[in-house]
Amino acid sequence: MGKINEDLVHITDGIKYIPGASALVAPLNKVINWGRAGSIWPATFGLACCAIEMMVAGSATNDLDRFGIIFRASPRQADCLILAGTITKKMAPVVRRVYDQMPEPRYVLAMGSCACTGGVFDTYSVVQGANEFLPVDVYIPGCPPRPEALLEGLMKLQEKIMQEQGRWSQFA
Amino acid sequence: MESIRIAEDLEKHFPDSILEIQVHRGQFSAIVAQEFILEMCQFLKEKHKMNHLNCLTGVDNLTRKGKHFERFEVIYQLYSIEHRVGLRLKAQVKDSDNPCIDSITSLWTGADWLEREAFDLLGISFNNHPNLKRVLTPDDWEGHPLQKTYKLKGNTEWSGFTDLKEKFKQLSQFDFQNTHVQEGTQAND
Amino acid sequence: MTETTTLSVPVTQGDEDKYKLRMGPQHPATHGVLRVDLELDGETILDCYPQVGYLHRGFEKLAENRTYAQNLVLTDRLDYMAAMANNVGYCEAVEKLLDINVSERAKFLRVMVCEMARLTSHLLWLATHALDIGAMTVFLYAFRERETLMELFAELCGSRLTNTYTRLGGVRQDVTHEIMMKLDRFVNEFPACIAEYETLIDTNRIWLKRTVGIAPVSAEMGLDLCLTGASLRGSGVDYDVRKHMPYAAYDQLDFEVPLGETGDIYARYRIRMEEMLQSNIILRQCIEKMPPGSIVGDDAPDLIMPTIPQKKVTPDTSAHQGLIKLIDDRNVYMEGDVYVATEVPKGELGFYFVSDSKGKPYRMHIRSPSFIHIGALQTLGKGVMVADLIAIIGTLDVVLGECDR
Amino acid sequence: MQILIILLQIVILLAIVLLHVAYTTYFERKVIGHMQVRLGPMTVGWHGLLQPIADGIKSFFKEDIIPEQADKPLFLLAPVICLVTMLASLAVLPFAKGWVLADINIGLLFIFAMSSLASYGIILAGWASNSKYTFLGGMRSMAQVISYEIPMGMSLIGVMMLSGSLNLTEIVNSQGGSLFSIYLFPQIIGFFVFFVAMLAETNRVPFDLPEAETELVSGYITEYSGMRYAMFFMAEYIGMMVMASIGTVCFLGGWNGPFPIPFFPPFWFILKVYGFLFLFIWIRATLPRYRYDQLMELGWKLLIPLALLNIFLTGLFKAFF
Repeated sequence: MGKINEDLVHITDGIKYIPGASALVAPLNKVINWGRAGSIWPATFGLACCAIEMMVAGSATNDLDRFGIIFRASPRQADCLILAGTITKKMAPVVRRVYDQMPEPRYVLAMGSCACTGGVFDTYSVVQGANEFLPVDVYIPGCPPRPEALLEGLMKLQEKIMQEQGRWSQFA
Repeated sequence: MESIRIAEDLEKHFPDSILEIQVHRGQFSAIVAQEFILEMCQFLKEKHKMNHLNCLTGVDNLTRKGKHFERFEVIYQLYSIEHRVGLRLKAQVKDSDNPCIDSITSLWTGADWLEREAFDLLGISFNNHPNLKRVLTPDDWEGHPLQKTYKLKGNTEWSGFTDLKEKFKQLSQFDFQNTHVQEGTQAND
Repeated sequence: MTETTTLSVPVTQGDEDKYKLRMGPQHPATHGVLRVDLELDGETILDCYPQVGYLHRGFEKLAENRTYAQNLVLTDRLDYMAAMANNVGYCEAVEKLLDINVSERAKFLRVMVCEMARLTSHLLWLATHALDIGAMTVFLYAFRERETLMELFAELCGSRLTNTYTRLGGVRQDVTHEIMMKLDRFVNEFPACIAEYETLIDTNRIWLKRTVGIAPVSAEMGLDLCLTGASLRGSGVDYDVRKHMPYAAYDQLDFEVPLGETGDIYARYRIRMEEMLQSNIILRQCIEKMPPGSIVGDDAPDLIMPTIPQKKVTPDTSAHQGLIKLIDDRNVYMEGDVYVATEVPKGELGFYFVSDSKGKPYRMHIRSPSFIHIGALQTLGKGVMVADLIAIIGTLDVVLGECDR
Repeated sequence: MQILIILLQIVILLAIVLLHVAYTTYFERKVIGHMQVRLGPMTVGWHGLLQPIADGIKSFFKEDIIPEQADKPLFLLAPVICLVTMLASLAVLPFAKGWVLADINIGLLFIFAMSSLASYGIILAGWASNSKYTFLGGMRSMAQVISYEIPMGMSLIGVMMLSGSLNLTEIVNSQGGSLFSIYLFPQIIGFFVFFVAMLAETNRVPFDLPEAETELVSGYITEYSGMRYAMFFMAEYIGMMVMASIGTVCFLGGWNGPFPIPFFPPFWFILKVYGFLFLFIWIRATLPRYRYDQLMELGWKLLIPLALLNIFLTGLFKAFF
């Protein structure tokens, strides 16, 4: 979160910038975003069926390590949370807790129909979409998505990271 | 020995408890009263070597009509690995408001969780069960989902989830918003 | 789950010297969302309470609100490591309930996909079990062969993981020549792959130290805990549903059921490895014996793939034209109940159906092996060390989708 | 002026070593990748060459979480202890003839002291995080370090007896008279004990119990995020390098090689160190993990008797030849 103060130049609704800072800030942004996009570490967190395809994506055929993506067991060291599978109401507080334990900047990928919308499980115990309690960055459709689709989703996340401005964590 | 012989033998030993012996698609089942269910299972296990408990579950007969059916019944599917025969016991639980039946955890430790599941989803209590708590739904869940009066989408929202939604609403103001985008470099979507 | 201890929690009298650890639901080794509450003395487990339900999706309730044909889709999401085996189990049960005939070719196709699913599931088990114990390379080697099978599934029915391949009365699509050729090549190569995994772990001293003699289960104990599948056969109980209550074409095939003696982790590991070889033998027989003919039975009621793809589908065109016919139309449902068990990779998967002569099941209960195996964890986990518990969870081969339903 | 030169030397050494550490992680990911029939980092830079840089930038700009219940001073101190002690032990390593910052005559003891101190960092990290997994990880680490310091020290006594010195340069020089100018063959038992103990000291597979991923999430570093995690990570890899260097110096003849390389004397040293690192990685890709009590058993019941036997045999050798 950048500091919002009076000096920001107002351009349109919701868009402001710090005058004169862009010459310094823009290259730094680029470097930071490049670093982040090049080393997305997801938390090892499988919920259901999609977790198997997530494992396949990490294994030899697709090899997420090519993109600098390695799974971290502890959410404290993770950058992104892949919601791979159905989120039930009993699980939802735990998922939120894992998300809360992750340090900024953190991203969320909803993988599969269940995490996006609840999928076929329109029942008493299933959360109808992860966006009910988490800010989701990328949605990956499919039941389950093929590993290639997960790769595509991660690349979309990389694109999204490359467009960020001023997300400098503790320095901002 | 075939299933029908075993069922007849069971009827011989517990004449009052066996209400009916049914056969459907070649599978034998005995509709029994709930009183001596533990003794019956023990009899089958020891005398007829029915040492494998395939399945234990409950059925809510609210909208199903039948001669001996009570509101709840508990199904015991037993199998003898040695003789390769199976038999199903369908125990009718009398009290429909507060259904309660004897636990068979003393015969099979594995029945523990199956009975907990029947308690959780159907609300059937088991006497002498070591740890009768909810197993699939959270502890403070309201209602028993597999009862016919329970709606598919649930009768009430679980309090834990409404709390979570409330928390999400409060915390979402701290989420990063990519608003510091300069005009030229704004996302082109 | 990285839980910071909340120090404000009051400690009950007498419990001060127990170290309480909540392992899961987010933990790398709990195979999904299993939570195990541990009470530790140092690293030795005094008490172990598995907690499930974090993936409870309300299958059985949902099934009561859908027709028999629609429910087929749900069974894929039960044991998602071997969806094909679940499909077969479900279809066998419903066919028994509704008295539907299956064509001979479909029976062999079912056995074929069942055994392929067993291989995928056992390979995944081997991968994760080895990873749990710390051997990370086996993971990637096992996934290599698994991918071959997954791509074969995709070629067969268009989906890798959630297949929905079987239909009431038959299967969805016939195999092509290419698929059979690829399968044949796989069957020929697979024993060498097994040998490769075995060079990595089978006689490794550390592997033996971690598995031999850990958490032994005697035959009586296994039956008492209602264990099934490889977990029971590891203790020497000869119980395989494929032999005891043959379904599909298993009575026409020649295979052996491997049995263990000691019932420890290593015995179960050996059994699953042998089972993979037996599955391979069954697959070879399927390829050789595959009978010609239709892939659906004569009175198959519903949801056959249209033979003419572009033709418009209306609810009342009959099944014989090869089009979709909704199951509500048929008034064949008798009142009654059946329990049909099948041997899935995890153990005995049973479906208990109650029909009240309507198009939807009145009650569907799934006897899932994983649920019962996790229940057994409470007994098996007592007195071992934390590292052993991880190995035990791995060796029981549980999958939470099936456990919680 | 003297101080300035030393400072400059320190800075150069640190820069080179940290760069090496960064690329050791890359080396590890690549080698393990190829052992596991995959490729390893490929897209960040040419063949993933910029991967460690990207990881570094990302870690540096991550949020730094200090858990509410943590013991704050110790939590902040622990990674520093780990890293600083590991860096300090670099000072006495002779990379080539005369290429050593501090040529003190208790070099070997100094390194032991430093690597023991580093374990305090791990224990403090486990304690201060106030989380159950980190605590278990810290406990395991403590037990492991105590049990394996002893065989490690004992395994090197043979080398000390043969060379008659604790100075690392002296040890390298005195190896000239042995077979192939290395102590590996006369000290083969010692080398075996040292190698196993070295794996345990650096918490690598099959002794990676303090951070066993499938058991304790990430062990003692579970609660660390961002740069503090990176510091532990660096400390672990520097530890690996230091241990590999000790192995090289004491058993493989240090910078001596079959023929001298002009202009770059540490060539053979670096080659041997990377050989050791490759062994570390190879073992990681191959072996499963020991259990906690089996690890203790191995340490006390096998390695210590072996090390004692080695001392005895070396003593006999010295007495009669």
